[in-house]
Amino acid sequence: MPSTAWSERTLSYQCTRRCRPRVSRATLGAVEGVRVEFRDIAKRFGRRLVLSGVTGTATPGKVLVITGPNGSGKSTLLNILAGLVRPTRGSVRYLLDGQELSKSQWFRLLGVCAPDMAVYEELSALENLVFFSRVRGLALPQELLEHHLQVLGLRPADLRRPVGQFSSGMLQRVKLAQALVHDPQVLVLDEPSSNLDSAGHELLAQLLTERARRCAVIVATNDPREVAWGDTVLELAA
Amino acid sequence: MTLEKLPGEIRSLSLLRESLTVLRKELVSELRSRVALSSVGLFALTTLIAVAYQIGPYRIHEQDRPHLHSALLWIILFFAASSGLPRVFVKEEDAHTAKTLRLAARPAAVFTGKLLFNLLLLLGLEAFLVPLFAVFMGFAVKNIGAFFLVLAAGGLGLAASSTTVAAIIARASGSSTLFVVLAVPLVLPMLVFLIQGTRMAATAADWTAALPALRAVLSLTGVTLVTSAFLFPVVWHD
Amino acid sequence: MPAPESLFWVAAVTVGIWLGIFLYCLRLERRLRRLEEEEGL
Amino acid sequence: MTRLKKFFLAALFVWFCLVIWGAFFYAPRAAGFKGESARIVFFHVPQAWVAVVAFCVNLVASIQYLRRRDLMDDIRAAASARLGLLFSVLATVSGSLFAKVMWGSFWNWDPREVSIAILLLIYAAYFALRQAVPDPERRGTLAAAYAILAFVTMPFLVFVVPRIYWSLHPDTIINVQGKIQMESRMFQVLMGSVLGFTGLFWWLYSLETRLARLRLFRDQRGE
Repeated sequence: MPSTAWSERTLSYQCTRRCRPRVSRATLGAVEGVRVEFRDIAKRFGRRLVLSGVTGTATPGKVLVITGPNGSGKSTLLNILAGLVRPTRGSVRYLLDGQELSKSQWFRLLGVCAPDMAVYEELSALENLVFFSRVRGLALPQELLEHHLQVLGLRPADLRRPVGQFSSGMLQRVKLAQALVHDPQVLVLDEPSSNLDSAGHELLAQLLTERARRCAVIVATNDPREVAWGDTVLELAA
Repeated sequence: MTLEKLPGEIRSLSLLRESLTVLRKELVSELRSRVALSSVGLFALTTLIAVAYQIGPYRIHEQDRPHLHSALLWIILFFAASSGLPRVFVKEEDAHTAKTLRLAARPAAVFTGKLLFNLLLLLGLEAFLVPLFAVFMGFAVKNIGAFFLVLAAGGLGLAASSTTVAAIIARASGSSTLFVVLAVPLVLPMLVFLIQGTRMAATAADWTAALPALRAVLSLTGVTLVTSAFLFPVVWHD
Repeated sequence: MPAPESLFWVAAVTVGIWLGIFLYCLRLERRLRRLEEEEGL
Repeated sequence: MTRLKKFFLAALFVWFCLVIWGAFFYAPRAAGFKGESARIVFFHVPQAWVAVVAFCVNLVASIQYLRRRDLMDDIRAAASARLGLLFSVLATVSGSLFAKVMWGSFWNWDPREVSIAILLLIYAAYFALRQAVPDPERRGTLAAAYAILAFVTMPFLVFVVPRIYWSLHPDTIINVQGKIQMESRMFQVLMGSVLGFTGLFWWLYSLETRLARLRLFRDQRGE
């Protein structure tokens, strides 16, 4: 098994898009990472009020777990925190050293893996990863991407097969690879170890503890094993 | 093999390259599944054969042919293309890959990539249909240069307006029929000028006769592209 | 002056239509006003 | 009702009766037109004018919605688009009536008719889009985006297409040289009618917006 400590020796690569401030890995590593503060979040879909009055903070090096019965709005809250959905009330602020980031900068520092997200079935695992890394503006060498996939437990033979033929467990690993490929500062995971076997879950736990030192992690789950990771737990009412 | 030894100087990828990455992905996906290609090609072929069988080269008078032929050409082109043009966004929403793409790529790169794909689809359709149309319908063109100019401008114009409309309807339900309903009124003015330009290219000896129509089509395309540049991020990121 | 009787009827019909629209909208205005007070808008 | 509103409605009613009287009796018979058909101008032109005003209000409300994401802007956009569509249909009907009298056929593909037909298609598509999106917020965004995109092509339809083609349509009042060719009394009645129609449009627009605001208020208080 290749050493999974690749994330420790972070790649020194510049964020490749003209971003204000210059968000580069070098500055990130040294200083306190990205914080996500959300206050009094509410969301209404037509008549139904799904969330109201949700407040909390995700800090680097900590794992924030969000639990709650089905339909309590866990995934909606995650979409709001990721910046994909606009809350009806309340605010979400992404702070890097006290400076608020714009949405385009924020997306580059964010890794998301959720059940309602898919990768391209007609492409192979490697092609998917190449696409998602290049479209983020990173020209990562092919060997590194293969290394990423192998770190997540995919056999070399699987790398070039179309993802459509993958089992749900392997698909989940490709989605996790896509969320981690650009070395994000904040990880938003919605039931990350769904479809994963125990080895996969172990691997995920190890990856998270290793990354959690520098990276804020938000996990929405009801799986007790995952709730155990949480430094702080946010319970959503039904 | 630990990471430090990896060469791979990380280069910054500009917007153009990200767009080309999106385009490359679209082409690879399309060439593997060939759904849009076959639906567009078959639609064009069946319509052409139905029309050519009924009207054919000899049933209409000599002087009426350019009028009728240029109108029929563009109608077949547009409606054949509209069976494939919206797929570029509808496919992403149906397969739930839109959320992953939203997080990974910049709206400008997504729009440009998809626009270029639609442009290639249209130009490919024109390359496929126009020769057949000329043979089956006995469509003689006096000025080939002007005709190709009109075809190219038409391809760009139709691609521009249909890409944005595709992005809009992809997020609405029942999107396949909705595309034609929404695209036709936007495209009609352009079709009027394209048909007029084609008629001029077919009848007039010198190519400047088609110039006014070309100018109108290109200005309409320019206006549509500029507006779409502002509107697409709003539609894409909701 | 144009022949009165022909235009007279057209004018009368037009005023009639206008009266219908006006009264319908007036009723709507009144009902809306009551609903808005109820709602405390 | 507030005193000002009562006064406005009374004034609107009297004003309209005056306009109707003026259109049929005060204004002279226009030369060069068959019989009294020219009188339709007092209704055809204001309807077209109000339609354009309504679509401009729709554009502004759509841009506001995209900037502020306030559902009231979406309501304003939908209300003005509905009225714009209504008045465009009225203008088309009165136009084709005039065409029937003057040129013998209801529809003869005059460039001005083609533009208004495309205009009707655009806003019919706008409402088809609004029906197809359940979520109110997303419906507002998509409808606003389409309205803005469609509005951009409209100057082409309304101003360029009819101008460059020879048109049966009588010269617009403020034509190329910019001087007004209309006989003064007719012009007075016409401007009165435009004013009356604009007042009517404003009243209908405010009625519909208040109604929709009430429904929105009830929805949000409902759950």
